[in-house]
Amino acid sequence: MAASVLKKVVIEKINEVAAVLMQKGTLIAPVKEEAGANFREIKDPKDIYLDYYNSILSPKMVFFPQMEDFVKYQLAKPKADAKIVEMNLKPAFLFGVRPCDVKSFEILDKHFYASGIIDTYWKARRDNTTIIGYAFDLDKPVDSADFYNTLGIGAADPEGSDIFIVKKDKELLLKGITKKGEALLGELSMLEKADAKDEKYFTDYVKKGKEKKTRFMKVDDKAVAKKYEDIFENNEYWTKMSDACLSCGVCTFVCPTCYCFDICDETIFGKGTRRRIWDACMFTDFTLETSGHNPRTKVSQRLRQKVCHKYSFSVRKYDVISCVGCGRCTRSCPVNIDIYSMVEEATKL
Amino acid sequence: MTNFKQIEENLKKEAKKLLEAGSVAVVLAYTKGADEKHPQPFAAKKADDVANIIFNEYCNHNLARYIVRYAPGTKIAVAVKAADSRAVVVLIQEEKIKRENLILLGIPVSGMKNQKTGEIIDEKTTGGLTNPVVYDVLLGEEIHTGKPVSPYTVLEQYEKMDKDARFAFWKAQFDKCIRCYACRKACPMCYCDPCFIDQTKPRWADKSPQSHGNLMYHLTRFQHLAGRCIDCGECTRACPVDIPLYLFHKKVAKDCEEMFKQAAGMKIEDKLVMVDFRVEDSDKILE
Amino acid sequence: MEFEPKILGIACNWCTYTGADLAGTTRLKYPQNLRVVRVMCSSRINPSFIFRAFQLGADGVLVGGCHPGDCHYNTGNLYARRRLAVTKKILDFAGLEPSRFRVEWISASEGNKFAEVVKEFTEHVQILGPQTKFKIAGVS
Amino acid sequence: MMSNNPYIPMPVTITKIINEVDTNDIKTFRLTFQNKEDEQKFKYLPGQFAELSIFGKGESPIGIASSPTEPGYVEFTVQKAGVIVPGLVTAALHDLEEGAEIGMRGPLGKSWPIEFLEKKNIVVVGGGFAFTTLRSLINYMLHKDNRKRFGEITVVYGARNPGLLLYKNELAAWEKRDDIKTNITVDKGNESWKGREGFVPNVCKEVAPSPKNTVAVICGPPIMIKFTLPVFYDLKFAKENILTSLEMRMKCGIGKCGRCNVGFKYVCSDGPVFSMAELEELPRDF
Amino acid sequence: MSRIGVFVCHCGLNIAKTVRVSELVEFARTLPDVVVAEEYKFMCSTPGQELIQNDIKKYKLDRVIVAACSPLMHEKTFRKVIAATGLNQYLLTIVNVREQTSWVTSDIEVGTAKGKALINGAVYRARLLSPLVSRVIDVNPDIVVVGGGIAGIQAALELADTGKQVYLVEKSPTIGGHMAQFDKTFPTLDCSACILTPKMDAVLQHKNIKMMTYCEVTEVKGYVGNFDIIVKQKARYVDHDKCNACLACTEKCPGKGVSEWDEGLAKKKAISIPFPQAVPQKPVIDRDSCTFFLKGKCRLCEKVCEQKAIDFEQQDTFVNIKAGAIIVATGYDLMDTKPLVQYGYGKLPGVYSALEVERLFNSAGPTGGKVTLRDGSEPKSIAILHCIGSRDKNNHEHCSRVCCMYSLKFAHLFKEKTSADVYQFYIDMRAAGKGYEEFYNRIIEEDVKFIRGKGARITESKEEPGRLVVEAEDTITTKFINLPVDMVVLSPAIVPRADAKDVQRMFNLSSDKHGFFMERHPKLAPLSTMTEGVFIAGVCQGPKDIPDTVAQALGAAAEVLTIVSKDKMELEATTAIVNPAVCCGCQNCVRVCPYGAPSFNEQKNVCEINEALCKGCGQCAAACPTSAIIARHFTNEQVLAEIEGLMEY
Repeated sequence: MAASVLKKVVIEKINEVAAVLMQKGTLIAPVKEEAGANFREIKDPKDIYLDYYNSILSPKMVFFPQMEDFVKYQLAKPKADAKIVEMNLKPAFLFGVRPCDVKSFEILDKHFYASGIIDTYWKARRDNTTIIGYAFDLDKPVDSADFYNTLGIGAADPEGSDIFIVKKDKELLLKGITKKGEALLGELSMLEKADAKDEKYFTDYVKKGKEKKTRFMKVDDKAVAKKYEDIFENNEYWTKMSDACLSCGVCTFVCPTCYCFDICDETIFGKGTRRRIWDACMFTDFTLETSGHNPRTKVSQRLRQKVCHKYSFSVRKYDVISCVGCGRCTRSCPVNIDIYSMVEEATKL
Repeated sequence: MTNFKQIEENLKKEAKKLLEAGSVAVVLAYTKGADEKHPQPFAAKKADDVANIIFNEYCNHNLARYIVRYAPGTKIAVAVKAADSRAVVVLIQEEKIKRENLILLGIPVSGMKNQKTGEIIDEKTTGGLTNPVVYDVLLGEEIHTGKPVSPYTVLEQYEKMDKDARFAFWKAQFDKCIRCYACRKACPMCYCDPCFIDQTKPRWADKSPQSHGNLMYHLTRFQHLAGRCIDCGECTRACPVDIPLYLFHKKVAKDCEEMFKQAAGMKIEDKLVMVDFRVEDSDKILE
Repeated sequence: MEFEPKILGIACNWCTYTGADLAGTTRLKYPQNLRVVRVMCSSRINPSFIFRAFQLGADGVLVGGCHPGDCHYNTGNLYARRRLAVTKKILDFAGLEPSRFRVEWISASEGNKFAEVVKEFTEHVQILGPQTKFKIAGVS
Repeated sequence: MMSNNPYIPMPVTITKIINEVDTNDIKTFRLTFQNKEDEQKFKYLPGQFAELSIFGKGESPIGIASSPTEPGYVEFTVQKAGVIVPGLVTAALHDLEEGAEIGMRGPLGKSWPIEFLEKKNIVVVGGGFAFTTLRSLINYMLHKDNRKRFGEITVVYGARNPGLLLYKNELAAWEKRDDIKTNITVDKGNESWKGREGFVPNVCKEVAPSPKNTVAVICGPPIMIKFTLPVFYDLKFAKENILTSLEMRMKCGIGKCGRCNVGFKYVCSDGPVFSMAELEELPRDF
Repeated sequence: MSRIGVFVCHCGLNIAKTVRVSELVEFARTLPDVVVAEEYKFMCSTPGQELIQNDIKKYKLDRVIVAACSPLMHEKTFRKVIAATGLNQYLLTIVNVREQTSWVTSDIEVGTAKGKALINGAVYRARLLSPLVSRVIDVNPDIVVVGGGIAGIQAALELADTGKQVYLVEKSPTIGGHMAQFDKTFPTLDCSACILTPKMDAVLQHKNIKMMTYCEVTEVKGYVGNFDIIVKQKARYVDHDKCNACLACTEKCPGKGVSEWDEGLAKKKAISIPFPQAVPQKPVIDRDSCTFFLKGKCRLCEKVCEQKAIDFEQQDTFVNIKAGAIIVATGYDLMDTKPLVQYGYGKLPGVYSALEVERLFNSAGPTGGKVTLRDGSEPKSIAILHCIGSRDKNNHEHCSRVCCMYSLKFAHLFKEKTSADVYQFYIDMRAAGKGYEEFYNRIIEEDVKFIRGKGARITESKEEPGRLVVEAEDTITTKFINLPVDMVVLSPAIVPRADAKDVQRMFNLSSDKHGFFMERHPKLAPLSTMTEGVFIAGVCQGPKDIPDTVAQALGAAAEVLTIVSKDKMELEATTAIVNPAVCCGCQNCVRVCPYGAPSFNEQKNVCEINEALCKGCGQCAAACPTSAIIARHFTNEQVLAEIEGLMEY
């Protein structure tokens, strides 16, 4: 890492960086919206909103958009015409992702990419994208919902990003983390070379990031996975946990590591698209079979599926807890259900 | 201004009494979530659970939502604010629950706050009503702020809008929708399982979150809630992308009140306006 | 070329559909922009049919039922009146011109009225111009 | 990239449709490949399934009923799903005629563990409509090149009435062979029924296979499974030696969409074939 | 997936003149699932029908679309055509290219374009049609007639004569109803008893009629063809099987009650028959006036009864009846005019209501047919006041229809039986019946005085105590009148029975705003009700005279026969059903259905539809928020698809 390049730029000049990236391909960065920040494709560099805490929807939507078209078809005589929808990707730059979200990409990689059949769409988008991570602002308080420390993630962890940014007063320090990132930094001529003080600032910032405290409990992957296997049929716990749960899909839709989807054919006037869209294990019809049988009719069963999937099944299948402690589900939950408290309570059982 | 501490005490006392006596199977109230500022709905089932009950200015959630979750005939006590009580009234009218199976612990409220912004939301909730419209026990003094508010004033600016502008406004709002369905799940009146939007035969709207499917979902939901929406604002509060659904519901409620001379959930004896008619209904309502 | 709107009609079997037939038997002429779906009673009309019709590109929707009190099923149109009144308010607040949606009571003997209403409504929709607000983008 | 896209169906033609039962709601569809490459790539074993696809309706996962020993085509036996409101895809399939083109993705999932079954005696127990992948297995084992690889083969197959038995001609053919013991039963016979009457679990009890070096492969409606398993436990079959195939709502079929997730398994990609020992490890959530 | 055939008719030039038929055919051929499209000059002709039938076979069609005249014209014809080939008749779709296309345009471009859109819509819809099979149910041939007045009697006799078993349920101890109270009937002035009592007797004698007097229906379940009715037999305290109608009991009985039969003008014994010609001729004990029931001892009747028929221990019993159809003929009440204090009824002894006067005229009545006032004197002048409580927006808006005529009859009878002056106070004379105007003219000639003006008030005369003064405005002379008379007869509004609401609920009838039972259609189904298999006759449906009542009774009997004369009946196939998997139990369907077809199953928390009651209007389907209700042949899917198809072109 010592050999890697560190560059810097004054914040005002970020527009210029953006302009170059937009020329090279698609730039995706946080923008301010009514309800808060979200990652969107940037059309005007002025829209980039670097003063954000974290986005409402997780940046997984860049690789796993809520809607992905597979095939376009037309019902015709004598048979339907079908055409595969080509992705025609331009290089993409995902700018300003927080460390915990960067971690979520690694987790999803294990699912979509590194085991079993490769999901071509995820892979194509992932391969095509340069991730420019962005440390949390250590001068600002952490949100009470966050608990990424619990999952071993620091506020300024550069791992997983191709380029990692920390803020230094009115400047941004940009560090190339991977070859891909370094190469990109080399192409951005408006960046200045950083000096040794900047180097130290960057290294210290990453270190300080480790000390920045979110909610924390000691969680051992294997132990918590086992715990949830043990209490899987503990109805009292699950009922208590789900008494308030509305069984809506907010938590799963904002979650950076939820990946369930549905495949559906949508047709109008005989022309249609087969596409996948996000689905959620919290929806009643998620496991409803055509026969009418539904193994998960109760809210408690659905909530159990969600929590166990993240903290137990994922550990056993992919060797990782499928949660990064970003706090989105807790922040977005209409009834303030908090997965951290849930796990905390489980570990006490 | 509600004395929240006092209400909390009374609520605990009543809940404890009811649970100890076994007169109810569950008391629907609030407990703390991640912290006190983030309370969550709570189902106290044992006298011991009562210690966890809280009540503060952030306890906005409409508890009527949870009643239909229990088997018919279950005796339930519910802490009801004005909005919750109106929802309970509609549920009784719609025969989803029986009055005799409910014990309503009424809470007069003033000074309720939005958890995200901290702003006082009394006037924005259920037409500014402070006292529950029906209850068995009132856990505090009735509150009369003396400031009658029209629940519909907020609509004026939208009603005044030019149609095209209004369409543009709503299109932008509905386009944000990610179809997480938190609105329908938070709504105390949306007890349908499954919702029309989950049907495959027919598929009323595409499931993908595009303009047209979103529009169909929301408009149909407004239609389904016509004459039933009690203006608690839960849909809007639940929405992760801040679509001001309450405005539309309010507008439909206003129209229904004007046409059918009745606001939803005010009196148990009222008829359900959308599954009722008067011979003397005028064709004017169609104009 | 003059704008030729697409108008969906939904007519109850007993009154309006029969009235429409009567307009035909008496050879009344009216604009042919209307395509009628027959249902048994105006109360069969699910409000979402109306929303859907506009999404599919209808420039206007005309619902026809028996006169209140004359419903073949006694009270169907009285329920329908309330339901569709709400639908109209919803369309209005959503920003669609509410006059694109019309409910008319036309009896089996009112072939004349049927032709009149269709003519008048078609002309009205023609003036309003194409309905693009609800129409699903990118479909013919 | 798109050539390896696991979500894109290959085009196949329906070349034969057989109406299997009196109630006309179960049909067997024979599909042939339109592209030679597809056919060559489609290497499957009994117990696997494929997603049948009709544009405008969607996809439906169906177990493969033919055996890989029958080259040139793949067969699926499809029941029209749903009671009052029929399933979109299965109903549409039933409306199709020979010559129609549909889509197919697969083969998907794990097969019956052929290597594990080799050199062992096999008891195949099936009930009603859930006999399709068992038929594939039996035909596979009975093939002249394969028969020697397996020990004794015993079949217990039952249906509610004679009209609801699948593959009637094949059943008759098996009954005539001496390298397979075929026990066909119906819950209730009719005038022309000369065979056995009785429930599958009872027949299993009567047949009473020895657990020694024997594997039981069981598929059927939940109620049949519920009463058949104890019979085999009583006969001292080890849980590792009782295999079944799970039903769960599936979409993608390749372990990505999360729908069929039970515990740390995806039924579509880690199953649908499981031994009772494996199932015991999973939470009871299916 | 479907195999659709499209057949376009020229209808000579009727269609072809403004619609290019061959272009429609070409167009249809391009549509997915359309296997064949053909045209023909007259599709409804035999060769046209054969063309369709041959194509169904040749192309193995499973859906047929006929583009021709209105479905109201030939849908039935074409349904038969395709049914003859074995294809389910509901797999037919008619496209209306004549009445609603070719005939209403003169522009062939426009007509052709519309025709295409309509055919496209039909193809979209046809794909989703399902075969429907009408359910066939067994029909119980027995009939229940509720109400033993002239309507019930007439209907029962008529039905019994066809060999059907009839149960005639009557609330009071005798059949006969109001008509049995009358003396003469207008306009013919024939004696009411003379025409009614033979019929009453015929009921008693008829082997196919089970007469159930002193009975009330308490519960009705089931549906057309299969009603389950529970009838309460009120305790009579007399075993009618033993009683030989000697009436020795009545003679000895010391108990005195009020005779409802004589409108309270006379007393009756506690054990008695209502009037001498009552059917049955067997007494019942009135608990309210029976000395034993009041004081605990007496039982004189028991002592005198040789048959040992008296049974003070008797209890109400309940009988179950199964029937295929029901006629409700429960009649009417006269409005209680006491609340109209201005007329002094109940306070001024000289004020009588119309039915009381009927009893005064009747030779079996309290005065033996003599018209006397309560003090026994003969009135010298009599005023008859029309429209008391009817045609009155403050009371009953409706016209009671028979008052004008019976008031004329009263005038005649007064003239005949007394020498009094008779005055009629009327708003309008309504004499719209056969022979009525003639009767009116005859009465005018009988020196009856007609004053056009509604009686406003009756007071006691100050000048002549005991006499009455009628106050009214003569609207012809516009003068106020104060007319002294001895007797005033009020013609009160005819109103529904006091318990009409209960009856309505029990039989699932609807009522008009006055409370009279509603017919299914005011013109085309005047005797049917919203409940299939339940018919109404007589005044319970609205005020009417005896001839109309009898006509309705006969009509209702004929309607009933169409049901019970077959042992099976086919139910409507296009009914609604509930898909319980998606029903949320909101009960909207229960609330909106005019026929009571849906009901809520509390155990399963879902609604269910009784197909036998469903008429297929589909309004439950529109009220159902979850789309759980499938309105067959007009399902959400089918309608949506048709809309999509129509909007595509």
